Amino acid sequence: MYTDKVLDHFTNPRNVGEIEDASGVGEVGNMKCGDIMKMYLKINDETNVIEDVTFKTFGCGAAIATSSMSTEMIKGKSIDEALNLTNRAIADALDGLPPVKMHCSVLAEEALKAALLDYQKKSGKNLGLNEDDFEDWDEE
Amino acid sequence: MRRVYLDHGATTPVRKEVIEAMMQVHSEVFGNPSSIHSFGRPARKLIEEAREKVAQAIGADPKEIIFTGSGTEADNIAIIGGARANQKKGKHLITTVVEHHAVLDAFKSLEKEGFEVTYLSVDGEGAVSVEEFQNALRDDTILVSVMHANNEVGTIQPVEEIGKICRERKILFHTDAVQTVGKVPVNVKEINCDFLALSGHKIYGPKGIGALYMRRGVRVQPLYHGGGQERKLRPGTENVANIVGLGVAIEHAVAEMPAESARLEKLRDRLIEGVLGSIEETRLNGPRTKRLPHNANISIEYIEGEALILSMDMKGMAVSSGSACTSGSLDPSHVLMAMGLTHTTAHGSLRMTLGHSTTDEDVDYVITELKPIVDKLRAMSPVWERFQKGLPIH
Amino acid sequence: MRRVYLDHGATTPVRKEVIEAMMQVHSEVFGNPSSIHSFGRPARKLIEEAREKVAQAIGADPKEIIFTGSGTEADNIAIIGGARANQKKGKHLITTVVEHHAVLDAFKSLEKEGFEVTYLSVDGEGAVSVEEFQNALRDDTILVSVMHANNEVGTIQPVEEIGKICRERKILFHTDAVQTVGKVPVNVKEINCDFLALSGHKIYGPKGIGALYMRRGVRVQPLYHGGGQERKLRPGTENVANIVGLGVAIEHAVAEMPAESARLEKLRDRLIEGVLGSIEETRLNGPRTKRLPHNANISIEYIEGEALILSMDMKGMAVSSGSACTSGSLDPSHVLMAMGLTHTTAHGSLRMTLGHSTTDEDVDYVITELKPIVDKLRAMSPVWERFQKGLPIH
Ligand SMILES: Cc1ncc(COP(=O)(O)O)c(C=O)c1O
Ligand SMILES: Cc1ncc(COP(=O)(O)O)c(C=O)c1O
Ligand code: FES
Ligand code: FES
Repeated sequence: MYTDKVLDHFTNPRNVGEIEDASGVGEVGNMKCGDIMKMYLKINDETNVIEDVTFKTFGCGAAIATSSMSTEMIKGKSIDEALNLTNRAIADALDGLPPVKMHCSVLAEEALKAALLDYQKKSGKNLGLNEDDFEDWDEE
Repeated sequence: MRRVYLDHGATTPVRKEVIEAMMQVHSEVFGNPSSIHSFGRPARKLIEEAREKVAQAIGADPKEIIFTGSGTEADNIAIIGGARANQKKGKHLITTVVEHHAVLDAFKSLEKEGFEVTYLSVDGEGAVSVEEFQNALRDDTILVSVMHANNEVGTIQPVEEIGKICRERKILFHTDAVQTVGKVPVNVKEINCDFLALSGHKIYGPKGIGALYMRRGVRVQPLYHGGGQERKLRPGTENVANIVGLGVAIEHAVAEMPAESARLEKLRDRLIEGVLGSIEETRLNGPRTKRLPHNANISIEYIEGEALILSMDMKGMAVSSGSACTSGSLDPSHVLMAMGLTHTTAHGSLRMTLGHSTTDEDVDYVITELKPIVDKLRAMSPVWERFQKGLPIH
Repeated sequence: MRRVYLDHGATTPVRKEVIEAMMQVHSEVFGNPSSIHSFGRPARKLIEEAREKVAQAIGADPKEIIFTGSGTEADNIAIIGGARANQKKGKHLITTVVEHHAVLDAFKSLEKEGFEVTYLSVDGEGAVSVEEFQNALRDDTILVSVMHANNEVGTIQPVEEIGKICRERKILFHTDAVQTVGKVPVNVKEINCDFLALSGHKIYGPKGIGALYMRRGVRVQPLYHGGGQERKLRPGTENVANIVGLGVAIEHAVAEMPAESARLEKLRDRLIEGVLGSIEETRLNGPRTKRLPHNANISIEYIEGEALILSMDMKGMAVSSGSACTSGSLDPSHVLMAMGLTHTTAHGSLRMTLGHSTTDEDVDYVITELKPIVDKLRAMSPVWERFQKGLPIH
């Protein structure tokens, strides 16, 4: 069902944890669908480069693997590059996901965007992200 | 790596005696049971012998046994066939919220045909109440279906009492005994049922074979049409080998039940105590005693079931979960939700079902290996983080 | 005593490769294909591999194959499920009078639900006419079912032409190919069908497994409800071993078809000529050439089929007949009657269907042994007496 890459990222997830003084934190998902993803970003205000990224995930194997893969894909990249990351690209980087598991990869994309939105708020920069596009788990 | 199979509730290995019997059929008795020549007659004889074994195992008459392609088919023929055949008497049906999908979905389809269905609720341990059942009865109730024991949490239902009340009021009573045959005594006379469904692959028999007990005199409307096989209720050339396999399997399952169920009960209790004792924020789902002897269902808070299954699998342990993620649907187990568990708790449920192969060493292995897995998953769980920080979770 | 099995149309022995593959599944891959752990995943993989083999054999895509419990089930899902799902477009259906009961009885049940069915007649050789079919078409025709070849007399029907017309008019077309797979080329694209049914036990595979081809985009209403297996159309834990067995069987059947069908055709022709040449008052039923390569159906006038089968059986020959007495009903074969045979002639019909095991010696044996049996039965037949005395018979 899962590819070797999915299983690898599931078994040895990269960048698990929290960042104390994160520039942006995003949390998406809800308990109803059983997936919650939280992403921490450390962004260089000068260069707009994502210098560090960590995640925490409550979810299935695909949710954990896509979280892990997405952190690898954006670490060291610019905000613009991160904004262009799609769930399909994450799934492709894992050599694909079963169709019923594609929605788990959506969460990774959304957690990242939510963290960037948080950064937008905190930094005052306009990244073109819109508050209404997100449903915060806390407010549910 | 040690391999520990703790998913006997999902399916069981096929026992040696069954494989041998089936092999012999495949290679020696290939005739069509409907053929009257000397290639066909032995096949017919094998079917009738297996029918006797199944009947004997559940206290029925061989004429009351119909072989089907699965437990699901047996459930469907009883419920849909029984309801349609009796709809002139009324359109009200009763079942429970914790039935297997083979039963629930059959009722759902009957609702679309204009039947009205009452779904009985369950208490925190998954048991239905006879009182609620009695209050649900109406003058136009024609069929009731309550499972003998639940496949997820192992709760044994008061089917004898419900059956007795149905019999008195001449209401058809079906029970899904797929999980109980070979685990606890199953007798159609004591249960007072009109229908009873069972399946081969849960009792060390082959997949793709089930049986329906249908009490003498009871009529149902067939769902499939064709040849006259199995009293026209399950037309199509008979799966002789699997029928023979079911016969051998059920004979053994019932014979070994007293000793084996006692053995499994002990192992199960040790497993439950070991897990609950070594991992914090865990709870047993279902009753402590009135449950299937081989079933342990434990919620491990703040982690998700599929991730748990996969992690355990990597350490050689095969288990299942009531998490949505294992089933391809989005909602967690309807059984755990009906018992009042929160989404989080239901998602982190772990079902371990013991069987023939289960040893003391297996139980020790699980108790030892489970904790580090849970620790690792919790370490990356944002929900666990919230719990530890004392933040609201739901 | 020599044993000569000439009833391959009823069922075939399970080939060695199939038995071995199934044994391996039973003893090594016992997991539930729905389980995500390492016991379940190999079972799922085996199912998907078998699906590819079946698809390949009939020119379909694996996604278009649904495993069922029998050919009968495949026919029922296509016909009943297809008609119910499309009844908003119309309530008129077309089939033929010579279909197998798995098809005919499905249509009979749809008539009770308010569908209207046109049953196409056949000519003296059992063939339907494309012209009659075209005349039967109506604006509210939603589904047509015409068998690829007949199981009793081996007549091959003009399914390609019928399928083409259906496709043009966007009418669902089902064909029952249970008797043709492995005997003549079967390709869903050439047949232009939306559904096609096949069965394992006619092609040296196991009993209790069939498959339904369902063209991409076609929808049916499920007849059974439960788990999500086989696209929710055939719920219930999959019969993994039999599915694997069907895959192996169909792969071999199609590969060996050109050589084997040519071989059987020669043997069959010798058998037909031998019997017709040695016994007076006999006739071939069905066409001389456009028939299944392994099928010989001969009427032996003035004797009754069951008596003939039993007598041949005592000499080791397993055959079947269109006599009422073999089917438990009082009417002789509906196929032979539809072809215009009289009751007497239909009763005395003998179907011999050749297969793998059939040798030249088998054919010689039948030719030699049949005549004395017929002589003996005729000697005690009052109808034969009337015939010989030139008295009226019917
Ligand atoms: C033409 C035809 N259709 C359908 C069937 C039914 O197949 P099964 O026995 O697998 O149900 C048969 C065989 O009996 C057949 O010959
Ligand atoms: C309680 C219950 N009913 C019905 C079934 C369905 O049986 P089968 O898989 O033979 O269709 C199962 C097993 O999955 C079950 O546990
Ligand atoms: S997190 Fe639930 S399906 Fe992936
Ligand atoms: S003579 Fe006995 S059934 Fe026909």
